[in-house]
Amino acid sequence: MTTLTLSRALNEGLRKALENDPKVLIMGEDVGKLGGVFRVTDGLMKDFGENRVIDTPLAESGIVGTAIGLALRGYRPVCEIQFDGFVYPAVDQIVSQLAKMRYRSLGNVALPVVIRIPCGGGIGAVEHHSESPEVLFTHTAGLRVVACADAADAFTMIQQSVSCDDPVIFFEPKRRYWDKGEVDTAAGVADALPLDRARVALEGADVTLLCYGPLVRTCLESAIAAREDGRSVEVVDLRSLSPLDTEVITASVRKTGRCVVAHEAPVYAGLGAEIAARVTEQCFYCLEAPVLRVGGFHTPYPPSRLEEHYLPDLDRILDAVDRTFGY
Amino acid sequence: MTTLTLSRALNEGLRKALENDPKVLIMGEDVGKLGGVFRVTDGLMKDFGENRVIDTPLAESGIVGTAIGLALRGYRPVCEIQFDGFVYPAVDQIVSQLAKMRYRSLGNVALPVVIRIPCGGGIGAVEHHSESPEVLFTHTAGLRVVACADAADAFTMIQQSVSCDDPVIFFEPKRRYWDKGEVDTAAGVADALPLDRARVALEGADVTLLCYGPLVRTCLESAIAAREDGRSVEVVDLRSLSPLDTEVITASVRKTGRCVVAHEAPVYAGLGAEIAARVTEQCFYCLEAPVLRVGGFHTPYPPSRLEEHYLPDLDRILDAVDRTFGY
Amino acid sequence: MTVESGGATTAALQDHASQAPGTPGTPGEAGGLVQLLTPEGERTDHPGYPLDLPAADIRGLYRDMLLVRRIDTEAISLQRQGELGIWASLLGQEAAQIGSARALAAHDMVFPTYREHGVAWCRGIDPAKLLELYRGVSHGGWAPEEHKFGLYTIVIGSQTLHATGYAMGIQRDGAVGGDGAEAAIVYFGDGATSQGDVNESFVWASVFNAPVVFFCQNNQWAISEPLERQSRIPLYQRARGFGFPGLRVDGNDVLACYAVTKKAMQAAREGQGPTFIEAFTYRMGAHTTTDDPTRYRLASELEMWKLKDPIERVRAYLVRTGQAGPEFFAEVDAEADQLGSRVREACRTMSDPPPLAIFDNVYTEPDAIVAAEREQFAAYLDSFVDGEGEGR
Amino acid sequence: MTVESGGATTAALQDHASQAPGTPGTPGEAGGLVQLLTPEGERTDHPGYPLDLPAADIRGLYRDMLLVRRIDTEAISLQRQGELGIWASLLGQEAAQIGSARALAAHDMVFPTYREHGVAWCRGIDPAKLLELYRGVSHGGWAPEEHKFGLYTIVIGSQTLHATGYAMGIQRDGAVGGDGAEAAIVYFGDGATSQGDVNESFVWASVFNAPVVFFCQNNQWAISEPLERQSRIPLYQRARGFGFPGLRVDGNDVLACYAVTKKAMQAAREGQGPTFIEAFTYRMGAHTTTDDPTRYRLASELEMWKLKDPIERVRAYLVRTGQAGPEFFAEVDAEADQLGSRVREACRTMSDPPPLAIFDNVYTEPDAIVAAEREQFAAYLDSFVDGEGEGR
Ligand SMILES: Cc1ncc(C[n+]2csc(CCOP(=O)(O)OP(=O)(O)O)c2C)c(N)n1
Ligand SMILES: Cc1ncc(C[n+]2csc(CCOP(=O)(O)OP(=O)(O)O)c2C)c(N)n1
Ligand SMILES: [Mg+2]
Ligand SMILES: [Mg+2]
Repeated sequence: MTTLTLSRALNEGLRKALENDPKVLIMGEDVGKLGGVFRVTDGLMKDFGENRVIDTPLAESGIVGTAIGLALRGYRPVCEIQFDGFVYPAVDQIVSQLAKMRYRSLGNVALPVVIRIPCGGGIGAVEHHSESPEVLFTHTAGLRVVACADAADAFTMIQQSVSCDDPVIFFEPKRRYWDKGEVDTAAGVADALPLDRARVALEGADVTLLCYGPLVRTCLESAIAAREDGRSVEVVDLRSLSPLDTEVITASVRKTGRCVVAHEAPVYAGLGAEIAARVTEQCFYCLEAPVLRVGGFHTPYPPSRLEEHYLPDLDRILDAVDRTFGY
Repeated sequence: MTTLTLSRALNEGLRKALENDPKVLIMGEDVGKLGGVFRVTDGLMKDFGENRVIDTPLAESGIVGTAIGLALRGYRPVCEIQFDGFVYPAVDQIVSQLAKMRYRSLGNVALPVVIRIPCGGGIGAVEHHSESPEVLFTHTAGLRVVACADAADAFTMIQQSVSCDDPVIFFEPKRRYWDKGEVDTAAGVADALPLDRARVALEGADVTLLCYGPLVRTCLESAIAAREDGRSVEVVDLRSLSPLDTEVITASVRKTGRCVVAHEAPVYAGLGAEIAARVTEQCFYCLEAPVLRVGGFHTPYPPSRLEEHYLPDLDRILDAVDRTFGY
Repeated sequence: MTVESGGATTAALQDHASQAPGTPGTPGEAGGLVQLLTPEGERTDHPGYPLDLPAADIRGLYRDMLLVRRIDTEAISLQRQGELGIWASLLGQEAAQIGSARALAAHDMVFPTYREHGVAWCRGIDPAKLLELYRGVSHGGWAPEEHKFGLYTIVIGSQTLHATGYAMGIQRDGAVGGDGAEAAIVYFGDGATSQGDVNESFVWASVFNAPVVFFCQNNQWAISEPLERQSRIPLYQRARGFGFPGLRVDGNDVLACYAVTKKAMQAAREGQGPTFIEAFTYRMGAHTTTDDPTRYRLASELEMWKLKDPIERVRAYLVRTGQAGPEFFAEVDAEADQLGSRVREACRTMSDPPPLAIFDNVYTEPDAIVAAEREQFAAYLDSFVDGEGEGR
Repeated sequence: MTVESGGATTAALQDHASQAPGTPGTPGEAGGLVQLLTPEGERTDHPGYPLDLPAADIRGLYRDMLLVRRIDTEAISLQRQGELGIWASLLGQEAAQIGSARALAAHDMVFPTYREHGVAWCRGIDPAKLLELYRGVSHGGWAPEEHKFGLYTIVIGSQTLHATGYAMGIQRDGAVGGDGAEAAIVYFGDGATSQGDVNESFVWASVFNAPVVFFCQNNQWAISEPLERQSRIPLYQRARGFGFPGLRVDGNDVLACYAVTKKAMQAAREGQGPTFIEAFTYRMGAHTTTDDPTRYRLASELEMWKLKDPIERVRAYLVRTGQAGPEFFAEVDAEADQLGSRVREACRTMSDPPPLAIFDNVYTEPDAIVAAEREQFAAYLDSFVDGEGEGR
């Protein structure tokens, strides 16, 4: 076991992927010499050369579009989108090409492309650098959508994503890049929890808290704080946003009878809606209260001096937890 | 009252808008001489000239981006996106610019831009011509999202959208373009139902059927068929998808105790999820069954010979209605 | 039923185009139109593109063009009869497509739009596959690598980036320069040149010096919009703004299209990077079968272009030079008739996929959402008793 | 607190650039770099750009550059002290920004990126507004039409389309040609030229002959990526691929930047359409305060560019020609000191918006979702008793 930051764990995971398969490529803006603005690809160009670690022109549609071409040629490109808010120019290539080409080809084509997106707020950034666009990709069939929350998962999930034959949208919680965790860099990924499974991050009995990415830590902290009020909160780290691991989710909610979903993305038409609707449908008779959602507001992401109010924090999450006991 | 097709009603509505305000412009691919591939803008270039009805280069980001510039100059552009599947190249301009610029400017800027999108399937088209991308826009604060379902609403709602000072994403149910309805073209829009209100399209007592756009007609047909089984179905045409008219919705569900949402878009992470989650939260004690959703599958839109199976039809909607009575 | 396609007939053509040195496209850059066969069927020379094709090959090109035109005619009438949902006609663009496609090596990779039926033919794609798409039975469904022919792409311009990425893959495979070198070619229209993606692909191809040829069929129209809505200068000049050569070729001259493509592909394979070819041609039919061009263009324009018909001029040339006689033409016509009826038959006997095929090939590995929806839908279908018409 | 900005000082400069006839950019097209003042501060002539500015104006340009550099220095140190979240320095680009911005007429419209602090200064934007943005107090928030200066745009390239659309609005207002004619100018970087949007804006501007000037500050870097990652030919040549003139100007020469912009704007206003100006300059600082350029570029490169400092050469010129003496320089330095401390003070005394401001200005008319969320959040905030630190 080694102690690594989440960012470093991703770096090690990518390094493993590059070592294990000569077809794996890294591409994006500033991923080479600079090692990415978050240093996730630090040193990779030096060690694997410019043919495998590609500093691209500044155009996200171009990045994804050429990655598709490289995948058609047998490569496994891992694209970095520098910040969440810059994935939008690539949406057409992702939604209409990357996600649909396997279907269009009747299975004759596989596109093992990973799109890494540092996501979410909380780092005091300027506009467009704190977005949470996941629901758009979960709504798009043909894509797998995952979010890692800690260093250990970062290390394994990025490797699993690279070896997955489907396109994977890989969300990285940017404000957790510097969080440290224990990682077994010697372990292979064969025995790891599969990419499409959720994980009970903390067991509890009274209420289920569903979360992913940057809010997993916040939810764990909320759960610990809730103990003081005598509440036992079960925290589930979803990990996979498409597909959802409904087994783990419904097992938890059947046990607790109450459920809160938290994400940074705006609540309105966000992924929490899907989770709430699904949980309600599948656990209708077990629910003591409606599934409540905590998330961003129906506003653009505010200037960073206001983000502490915008982002679901311990208090707002516990407020929702409390409200589920009001029914 | 005149009998008009939905497409013609839009044409008349646009004509009114062009007449009433010299700042209104029409722009898009083939909207001029051709009058649009669905003839919605037929004759407008001839009558209002090339300065006001603009055949643009073939690039959707360019259409929306230049429309924003025109709006900044005081114009009110109405953009046509030729088919739903071609809105994706414009997503960045819509999500990061059109939706956010008012917020960014602290209210110093208004962007009265309408983006018309013929949407949905059922016309036997090739790939990318049958998409239902509404959830992406409803998730984006700063946009109003509406869908018309019949000729009368088409006529008034397009005019209301043009005079709205916020950007409006205007969905047109393409397979209903040729449906006829009574339209009072002499009436102004001042007394019309506001753009953000839902409408009870058919009253009923046992179950609420929520729908919009192309499925309103299907749902009405379903409700009539359900009468044979002795079921009284209330059909609500949502009209506005962002914001939702929760008053009308919850009033209906409180009355009936059962609710089904239908849309053509894939169910997974679709707008139906938001509606289900919201209804459940607000009507928790009144619900006899979970809110059920009927919609497209978590697959790309299939080849058109399969679309009758993919699209929610009378049978699938009634199947869901039946299931709500199984709880 | 399977209809044979033209794939097998190409080999003979591979090695005749001469490999004149120099930057591809220089003549075009100078403003000229590369032409080797006049509308009247007279052979002309072009210093940059010496070409000496044996008679058999020219007859082969004629045959290809005639056959794909027949497929096209047949498809249009099938659409009229309700057998196809829609059809995008290649009428008038046969020379651009056959000339360029026959200039490719077997291992070169092609990225088409939705109108490249002639190119598809040359890559051995069964015409029935194209009908499947336009009938709504599939979204394409062939295996790109098997035919070295990508899937039809409907979103305008997207495939230019795929081609460029693919070409970067060729580079990484060390397949540039030397024996067995490869290149990619991507087809797109005049309208497509306005799309961001297409211009981004120019940036990429240029910056990475990728072995890709941009083959733009300027058929003068993007549905109802004339070229002036996309550019105020000739399209081939776009390339120079990105630092690579562009040229204009007579797109109705199959020999010229063959020669310029051959040279540009060779340059790409040798590591000289991308070339932009503007094939100046004309969409003689409607945009698709649902379009009505009389709303936006004059009949006289079409009449003018009919005089430049790509097939007629080859026929005239073959006749004049005695390289083909009535027998040959009768043979090809007969072949076309046969092909036509086979295409028609293939279309008529095509069966729809079963409903549950909706759920196939979304993912490579099983997906929980798809699996659950599939299961629920299967049960729903099963709930209908026979005769209600919903059975799988 | 409000800090004065440079808006008021521009008028004097408006009418000195001579209006030589001919296509703007022709000299640049020929491959040259338009330069009117050498790095050593020697005045040179350029046939396409005769310029005869009075001493007061040149001193004004010097003053502008010095003051905006001071704002920049101040902002960097404010960021280091934790007062700003981030800052994008204009160090090295003062001439490109001041020269071009002072060449504009008051009614011309400007579309900036996030680095145009010098242009903002000339348009009368209070520097405190820029600090607000980089401190995270607002996303900009000024009134574009009031200053004829659009909002800072962070998504690379988006604003090029806005500018082009705006210019099409100018055309529709009949404000091209004649008295009071208007034009738009849009700023963007070398990296931005790769974006689809930027190239689409070239298509639009060209096809509609829109009165817009594309002002590209080629500062050689897009974060860590050198120009070669965006283009293999000089950027100004991009324009010719779209059918309008492009030229390269010494971006560290304030006089040349002034002259070429003046001429290009005039051409746009007169109905001659767009011009692309590549201002060849250098980003002397880091990309932003969070960047570490030592990871990707050599110190020697910076040293070389220091010799071409845009401010130094004007100072040298003013001194050598006796157009300014020590007193003037001392005065400007004192003014800069004052400005610096006022900027600092403005930043330090800036207050955060109240939490409920999150919900303001999303829509023009009340929105049910926003209203409900606002209400719920207000109640939530109220639920905290005093002292828990969550109050509004
Ligand atoms: C992104 C996108 N926008 C719009 C369309 C609708 N559309 C289909 S073909 C076409 C015109 C294409 O013109 P061109 O590129 O010249 O090709 P051609 O059809 O003439 O072969 C348009 C606008 C589309 N398919 N994709
Ligand atoms: C669409 C988009 N992608 C990526 C970024 C992140 N980013 C910010 S600045 C920058 C480099 C811009 O380079 P250039 O256009 O040369 O402008 P400069 O910063 O040099 O002034 C990048 C990649 C962004 N802001 N927008
Ligand atoms: Mg065309
Ligand atoms: Mg730069």
